[in-house]
Amino acid sequence: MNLKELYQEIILDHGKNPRNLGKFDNFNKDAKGHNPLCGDKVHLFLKLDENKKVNDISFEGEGCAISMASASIMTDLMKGKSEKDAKEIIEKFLDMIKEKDDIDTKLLEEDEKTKLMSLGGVKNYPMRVKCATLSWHALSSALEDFQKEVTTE
Amino acid sequence: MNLKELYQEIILDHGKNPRNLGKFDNFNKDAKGHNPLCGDKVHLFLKLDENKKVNDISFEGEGCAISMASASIMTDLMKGKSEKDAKEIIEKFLDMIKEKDDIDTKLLEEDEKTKLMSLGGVKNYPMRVKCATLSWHALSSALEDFQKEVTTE
Amino acid sequence: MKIENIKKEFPIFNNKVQNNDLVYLDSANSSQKPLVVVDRIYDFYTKEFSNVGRSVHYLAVAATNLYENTRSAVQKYINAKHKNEIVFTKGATEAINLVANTFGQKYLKEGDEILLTELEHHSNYVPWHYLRKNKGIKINFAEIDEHGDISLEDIEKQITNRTKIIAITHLSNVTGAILPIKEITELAHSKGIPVLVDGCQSAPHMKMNMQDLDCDFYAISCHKMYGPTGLGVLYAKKKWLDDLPPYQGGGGMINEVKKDDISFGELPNKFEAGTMATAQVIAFNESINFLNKIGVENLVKHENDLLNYGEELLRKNNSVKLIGNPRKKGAVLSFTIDGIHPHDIATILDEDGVAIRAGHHCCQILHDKLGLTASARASLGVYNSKDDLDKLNESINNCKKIFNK
Amino acid sequence: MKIENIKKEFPIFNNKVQNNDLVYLDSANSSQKPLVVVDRIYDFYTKEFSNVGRSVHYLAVAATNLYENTRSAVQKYINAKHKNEIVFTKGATEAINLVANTFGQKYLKEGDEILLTELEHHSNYVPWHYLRKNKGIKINFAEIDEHGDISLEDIEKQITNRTKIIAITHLSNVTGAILPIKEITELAHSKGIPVLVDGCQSAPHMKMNMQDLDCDFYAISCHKMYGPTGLGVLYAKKKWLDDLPPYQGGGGMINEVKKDDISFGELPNKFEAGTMATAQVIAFNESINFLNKIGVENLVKHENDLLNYGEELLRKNNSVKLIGNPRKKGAVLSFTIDGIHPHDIATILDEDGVAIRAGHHCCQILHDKLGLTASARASLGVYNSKDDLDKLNESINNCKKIFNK
Ligand SMILES: Cc1ncc(COP(=O)(O)O)c(C=O)c1O
Ligand SMILES: Cc1ncc(COP(=O)(O)O)c(C=O)c1O
Repeated sequence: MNLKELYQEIILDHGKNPRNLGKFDNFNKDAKGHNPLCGDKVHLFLKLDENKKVNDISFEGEGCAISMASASIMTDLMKGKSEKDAKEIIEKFLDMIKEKDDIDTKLLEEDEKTKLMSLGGVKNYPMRVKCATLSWHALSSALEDFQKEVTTE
Repeated sequence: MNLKELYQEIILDHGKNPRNLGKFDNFNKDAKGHNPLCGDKVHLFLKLDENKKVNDISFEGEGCAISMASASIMTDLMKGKSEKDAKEIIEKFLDMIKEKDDIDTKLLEEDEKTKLMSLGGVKNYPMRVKCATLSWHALSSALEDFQKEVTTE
Repeated sequence: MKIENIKKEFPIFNNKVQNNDLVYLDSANSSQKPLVVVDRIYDFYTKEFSNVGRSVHYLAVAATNLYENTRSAVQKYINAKHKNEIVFTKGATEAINLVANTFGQKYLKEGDEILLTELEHHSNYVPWHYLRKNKGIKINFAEIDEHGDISLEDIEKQITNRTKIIAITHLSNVTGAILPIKEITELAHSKGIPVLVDGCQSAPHMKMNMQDLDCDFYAISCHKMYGPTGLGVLYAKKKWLDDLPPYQGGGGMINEVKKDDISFGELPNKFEAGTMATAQVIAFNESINFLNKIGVENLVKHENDLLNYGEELLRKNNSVKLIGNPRKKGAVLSFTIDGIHPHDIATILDEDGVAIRAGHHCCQILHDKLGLTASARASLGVYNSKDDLDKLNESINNCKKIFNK
Repeated sequence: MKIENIKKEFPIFNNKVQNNDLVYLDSANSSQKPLVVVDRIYDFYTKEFSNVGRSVHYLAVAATNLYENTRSAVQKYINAKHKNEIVFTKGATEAINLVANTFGQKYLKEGDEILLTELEHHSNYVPWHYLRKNKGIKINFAEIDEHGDISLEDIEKQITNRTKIIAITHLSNVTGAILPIKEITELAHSKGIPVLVDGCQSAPHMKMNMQDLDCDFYAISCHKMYGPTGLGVLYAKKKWLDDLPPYQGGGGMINEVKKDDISFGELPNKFEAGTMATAQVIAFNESINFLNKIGVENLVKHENDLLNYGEELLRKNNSVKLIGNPRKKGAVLSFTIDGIHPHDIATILDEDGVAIRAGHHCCQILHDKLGLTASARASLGVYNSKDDLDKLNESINNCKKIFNK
């Protein structure tokens, strides 16, 4: 049954106890994401160091288990990644969520991939894809220094 | 067949050669009628004498055979009628066009009634009822001294 | 027509949805359609189709008559005084936009005030917001009480001597609160203020009586009333329709057109520009027929029983919190579950075939006020049964299990 | 799909109308519907119905996908660059009102000029008239030549340095004139003027290519294009949809709603307020499918053959006068008969089962210019045959007989 795939233990866990929740002080990039349809919101904070590496990352937000878990897992594994690598991971993650069976990148460990793959269950729930991708789009726009709030519909 | 009833000789005749067409000089009442759907127009001129009798009546207008014939026949038989009688005839004519089988009034001769009854064929053509009644509504409003143009739709 | 058998009139329930029987609890969003309505559309298109009011040929005349018959049926159903007080629109949203736009054009200027409530659907707020932006008018909101309800007094408090129109919902699509429209209208009229009522949620569930309510405008959404999509009704008192300028311009609504000026047609044509939703209007007559056959009293009783049954079930289900406890309530059960986001609830319920809605239901202001970003909503239609509510409750329990609650 | 057999796809022709076979020559008013379209509506309502885009349950997701599929199908059919350039409206009339209203709000001020033509349908005049009345802008009309046609030069003559937008028909619903839109757009753009095209009559009969025409706005009426009533399409270049303010306000088109401000959603939602005509949009996909199966080239050829055949028949029929003899002509045969009023013609033809339209066809300015109060119009659809035109001609002869002509 699909629900089991969607609400795996790891998602319920991250959804209930999201890591990296809350704003930290010395961020130098941030971006907001909003899904007007369901009201899900995320505000992403990011500190890139002089080498363009993710020194710290966190988020504030409200939303369903999927969107909270996604933001939580994402922020966890972005720490220490270079801007370039972060962008590649975002791309590969979005590919996976939309169509691919796998996350096709060497930048992640197998267990990191497994964590991300646990979000792949949304594939069967088109309306929920936006929940899983909201924070990723926000991160992408923070890295691009977009001023505009990201909205997904 | 119904068409024969609708386009009787008398209607074709009055339609082609309408009596009382054109404006006369010393009218003291007038009113316009307009059917926005088909563009039919009539402008009615009326001279009531001091006894409120129809001294003269004519019309200008453009329209289908039915509306021209109706204006022609109407103006013909209104001559010499008192205002009160004219109003009754209008009422009875409209009753006949809408639902009645007959024109229920003593104010008209049998042959006048026959002429009017020839317009009764429109009963079977709901969209054409307005053609037959346009000039009658205009006369009614001229008698009432309405300022507003009559429109039928 | 027995209300217990009414589900049979709705063909959608003959189909499985993802291998489940459909438990449709999303009627506040849009109702399902009885077969008679769908059949009418089919027959009209396949046997009788023509455009309305423009040609003199047989099919056109017949279609025009059918179209106007629906106007009469609606007039009767909502007890409007004149047939010409019924204007067909593309939806309730358009109906409200029509009033906001034309009333705004003619009567509102900078500094004037409009009174809404915190319960309003975006469709009864955004159109007024345009006037705020373009004309500098002010919008006030009557505030909900702790029951998610609005009383006559809550309205009275917010009326000022600059209030030019009051626009309020009849039945809240979130808390289910039924507002005392008749009393509000009386109060407003005593101060010379017209009242627009958003009747989207009330029209399918309550007895309609325009002459008794005495409101100036009433907006109805046909697709929530067992009718086709793409159709709404604006009821407006004749004096307003005579008085207000036309809204959209196009064919069918004019009197005479010259290069330098245009004069407009009679009511209600003046407000029905362009080719209308002919088939939908004609089919809506069958929706009204269907409601008449059930009898609105039976419908109200049936839905009230369901509502009470559902409320009790959910109250007893711990960790479920009902939203709103108004004096009078209709057709809507909104709720949250501690620690489970409404979207997760909706997804899990859906897997059991239980269709509800999650989100802010186009009532963001109300959700802000309630301190929620979203809620779950089960809403009732005439085809629902206690069985459906039992299934809702079971599925909520399933949901709690998945989330270890 | 063989074009000779296409009539079979339209169930209406299986029925007698007043004991006659139906000869339907009123397609410019509204086209008949192929069975696939009617079936799609039926199936959607009876098996799949849900509102679009608002709930997360299965039926809602499915309906949303179907709805968006039609947007893609339309995009492809008219060769628009982006899917989001397709906005669904309640009709072409609303599409034009939307542009006039929002473009007018943002870009027009007193003394500015709008350029129309004498061929325009009321739906492409009245909305601009509102701006004349409310904003003091001026409306100029490009004048028809002796053929009832408008050339690039006729347009050029009327452009001034205050012209802010040009709004023109692609195919006249009276003279059948096909205007050189691409050239007009090129000229207009060279002067920085955007162009709105009223494509009501062209879309069902010509190959559509927005990127080639390069116009800024294009209005389509779905019910004239073998689709359901109550639906239209506004094509607008993305830059305009991004740039212009929203039109109607309501649910589904907002981003965030606060008590003191509102932000609007992305394209095309920004312009689709309230519950849309879900079933109609979904069914319109079948109309596009149907047209694609025929192949627009085959359709154009078929209708051209018919038009030529009909023109020749009527030319040879003395006392019949054709209206308009434009360089390029499509789908419409308007005419008068000496001494017989168009309404009498239409009534008599109707009795023979021949459905045409009589009146000014919502083109009063054109009729004034032609010195007519009304005309008769036979218009073509894909289901017509030479046989239908023969019957038209016979019935015209019958008409002449009754009037002793
Ligand atoms: C040329 C033209 N423009 C505009 C319209 C208006 O289209 P609709 O009535 O579908 O809104 C029509 C049809 O009535 C038309 O023929
Ligand atoms: C209370 C209320 N008002 C207005 C609307 C808007 O109606 P529609 O979307 O049919 O235009 C709705 C439904 O969405 C509603 O529930």
